[in-house]
Amino acid sequence: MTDALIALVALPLTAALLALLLPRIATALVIFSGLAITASAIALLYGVNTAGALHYELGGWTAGLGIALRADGLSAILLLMIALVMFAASVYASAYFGKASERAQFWPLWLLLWTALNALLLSGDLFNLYVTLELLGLSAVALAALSGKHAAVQAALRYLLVGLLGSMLFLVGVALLYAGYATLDLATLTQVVKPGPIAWSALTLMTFGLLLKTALFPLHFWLPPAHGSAPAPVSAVLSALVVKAAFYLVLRLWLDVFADIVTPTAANLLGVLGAGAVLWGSWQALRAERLKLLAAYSTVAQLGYLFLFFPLLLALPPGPARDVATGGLVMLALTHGFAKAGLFLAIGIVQQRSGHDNIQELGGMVQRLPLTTFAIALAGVALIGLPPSGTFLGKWQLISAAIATGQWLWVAVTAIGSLLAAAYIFRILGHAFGNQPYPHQAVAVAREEWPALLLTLTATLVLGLAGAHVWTLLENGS
Amino acid sequence: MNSATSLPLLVILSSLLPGLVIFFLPEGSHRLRTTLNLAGAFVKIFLVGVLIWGVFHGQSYETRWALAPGLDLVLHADKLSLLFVSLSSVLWLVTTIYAIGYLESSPHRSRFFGFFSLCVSATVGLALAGNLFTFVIFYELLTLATYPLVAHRGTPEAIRGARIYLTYTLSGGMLLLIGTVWLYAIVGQTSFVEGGVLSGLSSEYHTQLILIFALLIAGLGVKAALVPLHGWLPEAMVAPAPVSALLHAVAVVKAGAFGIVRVVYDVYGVTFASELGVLMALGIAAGITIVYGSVKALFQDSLKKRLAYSTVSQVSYIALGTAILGPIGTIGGIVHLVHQGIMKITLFFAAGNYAETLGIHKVSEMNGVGRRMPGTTLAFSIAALGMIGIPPVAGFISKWYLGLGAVEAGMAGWVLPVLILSSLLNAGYFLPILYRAWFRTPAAVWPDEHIPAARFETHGALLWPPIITAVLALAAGLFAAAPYSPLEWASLIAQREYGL
Amino acid sequence: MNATMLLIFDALLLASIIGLAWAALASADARRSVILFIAFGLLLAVAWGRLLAPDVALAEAAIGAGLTGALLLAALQWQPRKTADTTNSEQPTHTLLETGFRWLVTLLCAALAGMLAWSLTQIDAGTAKDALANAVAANIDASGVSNPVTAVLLNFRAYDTLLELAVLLTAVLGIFALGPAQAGYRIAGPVFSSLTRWLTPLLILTAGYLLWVGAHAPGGAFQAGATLAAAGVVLRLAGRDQIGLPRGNALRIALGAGVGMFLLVGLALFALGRPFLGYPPAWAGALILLIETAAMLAIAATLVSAFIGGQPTEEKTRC
Amino acid sequence: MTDILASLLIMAGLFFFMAGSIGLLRFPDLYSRLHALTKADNLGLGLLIIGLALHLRDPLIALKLLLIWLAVLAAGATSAHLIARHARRREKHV
Amino acid sequence: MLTTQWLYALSGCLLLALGLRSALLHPALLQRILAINVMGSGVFMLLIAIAYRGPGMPPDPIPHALVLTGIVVAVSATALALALARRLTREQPHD
Repeated sequence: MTDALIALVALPLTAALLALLLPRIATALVIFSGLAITASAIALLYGVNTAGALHYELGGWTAGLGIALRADGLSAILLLMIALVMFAASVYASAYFGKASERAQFWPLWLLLWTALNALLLSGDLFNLYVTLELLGLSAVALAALSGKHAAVQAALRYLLVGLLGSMLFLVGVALLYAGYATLDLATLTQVVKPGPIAWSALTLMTFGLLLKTALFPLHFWLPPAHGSAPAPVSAVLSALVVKAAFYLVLRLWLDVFADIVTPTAANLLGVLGAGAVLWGSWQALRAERLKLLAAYSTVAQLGYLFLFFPLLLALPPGPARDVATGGLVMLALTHGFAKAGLFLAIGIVQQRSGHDNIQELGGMVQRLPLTTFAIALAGVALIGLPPSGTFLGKWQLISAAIATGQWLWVAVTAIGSLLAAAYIFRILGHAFGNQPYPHQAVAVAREEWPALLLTLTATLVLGLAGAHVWTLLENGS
Repeated sequence: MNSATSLPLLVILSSLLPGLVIFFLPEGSHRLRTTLNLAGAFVKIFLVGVLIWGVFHGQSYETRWALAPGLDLVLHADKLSLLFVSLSSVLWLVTTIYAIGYLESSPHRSRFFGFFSLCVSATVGLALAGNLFTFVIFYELLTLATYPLVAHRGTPEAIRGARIYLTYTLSGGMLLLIGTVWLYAIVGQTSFVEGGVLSGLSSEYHTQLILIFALLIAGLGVKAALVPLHGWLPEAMVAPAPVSALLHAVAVVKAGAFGIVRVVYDVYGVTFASELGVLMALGIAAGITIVYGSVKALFQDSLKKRLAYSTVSQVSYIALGTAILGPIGTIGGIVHLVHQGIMKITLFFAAGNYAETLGIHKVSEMNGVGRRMPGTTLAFSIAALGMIGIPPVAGFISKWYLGLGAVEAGMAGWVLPVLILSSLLNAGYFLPILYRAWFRTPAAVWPDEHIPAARFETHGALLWPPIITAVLALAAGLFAAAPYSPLEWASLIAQREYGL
Repeated sequence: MNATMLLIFDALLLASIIGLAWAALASADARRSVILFIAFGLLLAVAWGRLLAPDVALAEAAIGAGLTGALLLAALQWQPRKTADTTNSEQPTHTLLETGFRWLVTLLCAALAGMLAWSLTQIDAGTAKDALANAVAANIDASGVSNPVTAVLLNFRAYDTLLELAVLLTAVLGIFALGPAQAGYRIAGPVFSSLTRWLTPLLILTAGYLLWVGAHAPGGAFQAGATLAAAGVVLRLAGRDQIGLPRGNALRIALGAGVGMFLLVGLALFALGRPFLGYPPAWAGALILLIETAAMLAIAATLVSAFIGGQPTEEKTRC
Repeated sequence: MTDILASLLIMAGLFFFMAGSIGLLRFPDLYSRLHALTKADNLGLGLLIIGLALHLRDPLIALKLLLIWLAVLAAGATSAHLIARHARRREKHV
Repeated sequence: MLTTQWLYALSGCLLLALGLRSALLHPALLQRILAINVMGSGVFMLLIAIAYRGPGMPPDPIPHALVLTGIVVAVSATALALALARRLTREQPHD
């Protein structure tokens, strides 16, 4: 079982090297390694589900002296999502990048990004997390700048500086913790960490750094340009996975490592920021001129929902009630991952077919690009949180927990946010349903359309109807 | 998976699967699409028949599927759901035939019929929902499935109408969702049970329960077009006639009304609800809506708009019935669920025929149309008379039971005036139409005649549906006492509700 | 040298370090900032030496000050000496809002420093501090090297180093994706050329020495790689475009060598039933040297490529 | 005995450094500054290194130190030359 | 903690704050990049001060290893940042 832990890091990294050395067969390489990685992710999930949380001590050195890889239900589920989304996006990218030279540059960086995501989710060591964060940041930036357009490079540079700032703050926290507790191993730290200035300042700094990276309002300023100007498959994984990785770390720190340190007040602060993200992000998405910007702002908003959970989880006593709510949180994260990735891929198709992504000029899209429009609509269903999407179940738990703990403000925010989401999604569909003649050549390649469609279907149907498994997995894997 | 657990699901799939297939059919394959549609419709009717027979013989059907801890998707066949299911599946068949004729040679039919089937599947699911959670799911799905139908023509007005429709229904859905979650937070997962499940709760919850009731009714009231939440309904008239027919008679409006019935009878329990004092509020809202709708209808020259406002008023009879404590009022409300459906769909079919055959959209253009289109006009007249409440058409039965129930419940003081006033108003806006249609001399040339009178006054596929439904409306009135008649089912339901 | 003198030395050193940092960041003139920053890096190296961290001191001097400096100086070519917004930002012509914002940020930073200082006071000189250091000391014999830092870098926390090499690779691939290398420099005059003629071999020699010595004394792959890169930088400055940096496939192999060797060893051991990256003690020394050699090449290739700012073109370029 | 000598040498070296730095700050034009800097520093470094070598009494280290001195000499000389030439060129152009 | 550790740790914090301030406020790109490097140096100084155990005592090697890694990561990031910045100016020369 623990072999899967190694495979999830070693496979993409090896593939990256091979793709670098053998650009000619890189595409095939990516597809095969993608399958292998997905298989290992499934194996890991299976292992975690049957045997509970897994860990692997690298080099055979006990965690602390050495570095340990760890996986529990949460990380295993997210790893599977990463594998599926990355794989779908890879298939899409193989058609998206027409020139061989483009692909030769793209694939190695792409696989390095994949490595970084997996490594981050698996890492059980504070400093190692810092390294994975940097690997993630740099590969993401390099990919975001790939188009070489002025706007893209500018956005990527800002993205890079913000990311570096974030990881620096994270690193200070790591240093503090090492100074205070002489360990970098998360599991050990969880045992020994005590309330006090060290823990508080460390948590503050790390959280702040991670919030920068996960673009929580009002630290989101860098996200829309970066996600809006990157190549479609890159935007997809940036929005669906990369910001989630940072969020995952916040979750880990707050709910596991620093569980005894965090206070409801602090959680409420996160909740307020989340609320701001939901409202501001949705509003900006509603006012966006271009599809990609709309999608990017909707990412800002959707991340806000995830942070609304913090005050709720802190208010619930540890136990079944909190676990159910946590499941809702994970469900939201998963659905958004799949839906947003699919949405960006679909937008990429629209952009390539019609040469623009101006929402005003989408008339007749539904006739000429029916599958793509359908994918966008499905993604929309998931983003709004309508049944049968997984988001619906997630939001249900969100509202339910808010009512149970009497925090009505979050109910209102969720309601308004969802309605705004409906507004910006159906703004697209309204134009798409218009019967103006669609002026552009509209043949879409199956290799492009199906990934988007399958991703959005996963978000709307699979996660919605098979959602119960997420909760059981989280329970068995803890 | 045996029939007891699979049948409700199959009833939904019988329209869902054809719908999904139809999406991927090329525009040209007209015959295959039609076959699929009709096959689905007939299979559904057959399955529903089996269900009715089974439930009548005490067999219980339930499909249960856990979506999340404490949240089960439950499809359950009880008497009330069967009443609504049979109504919608029969009317779906008729409407499908009608739509096939109506949309002949118009673009994007695959898309249309695909969403059409999804819409009916959602309605059926809503009817079979075994708990509020499931109900909410299908309630929202219904919204999603109808949006493309309303926006179907793609004209700016259509898009605008669809947007307004969506704004109303999604906001309503959100209220319904919050109310439901709140309820679950208090009592946990509860299925629909005759007589309700809340009466056991201690009194400290009562204020909360009243608020929740308000949320639920507000959410349902949007679709049920309770004043002042009715604004979307006239706007949604931009949809093609079969859609309007379906929206008004079976799907959307009826879903809201059905939901109100469910909440009052199977969640709160009518007795407990009246103890909470929420019934009275509901009744007054219904009364206002009845009168308001009729008055507005009086001043509409556009035929479809007039019918729309008449729907606003007529559907609230159902809400009114639920607001009346006592079996007879209950029967009146529930039976109207069916009667209004049959009669209203007839009216819309007829209106569609006028528009499609002669290009008549306004009441003022209907002079003498009865001679040009006798069959259609006859159907229209029967339904209209029924709406007014003239025996022996179905509408009379509803109003009679409502009135009787009001007297029995001692609410005669304000219910009877409402009933009488609205019946007068119904007469006020229907009789002039009948008069024009039959007795005025026709205009020299129809506004836009593009189906010449051949063997029939219009296409068979357009002519027969209204006639069939008109006959049904008559039959429901004439044979009200027969077994399996809507009235019989309604009284069975009422007996269970009041534990008689 | 008694304690007070040391204290004075520390105070002076730190004062100048902070002063240099301040000056470098306060200045609006890019060239000035860069030069001050390089000086800052060199003093840092002294500080690391003072704190008995010779490995870090070497790395700082070679990479932190040396190559970063070279990169920054190269950047000055296209950096405007004074950007327009810089000049007016120096004058106190801020709107009230801007001034307020500047003060807010300043206060926050001060608060940050204060918070850190406060938490540092809470660090009790318990024995727990040395737990890991002792663990390293206890296992050093099994690590295959006697220099504890190398042991940590390439054995106990080898995984970090693997990913770190991946970071380097990512950076250089990202740079390559941005376009071809800059044009080279003018061929240097006789004096400089003669310097390079014997400095380059010396640097290469030093690199080899650092690599070898790393096992038991300060030094190792990174310092060595940086020194090797320095040779490339010198040649580049001397106008030689063929700076010993391979082209095409060979370059790609060189860039990937570090990660590749690491993976190769790690996976081979894994296949042989040992833990991933778990060297058998008997072989540890040799394997580490193997990995370090590959890493050195990769680092040198990466840093030189970064310095010339892109994928070297096949044909010679002149400006 | 040697220690005293060593410290004296080191002191002297530091003095030259000081002088060089002062020259760098006080002298009017680039050439004289270069002059002061290179001369003083090379000499100062030399003295410093001899002092250290005496102090440590280890031939191997002494050798390394010598090597360092030579490298610095060469580098210093070359850079001074390059700077001076650059300045000359600029003057010509002006 | 020893006085020396104190001195250096505090200076580390100071450098961090300095760097952070300029990273947020400095208008010029190059200086912002420098500022982030200064921040890094501040953290490194903190780590190495933590590792210090007084004269003659062997310091804790782990922070040293971390800082080595950190330095390399920093130079990679700086190189990428400079390359991006160069691309920008190449696209759109300042004037």
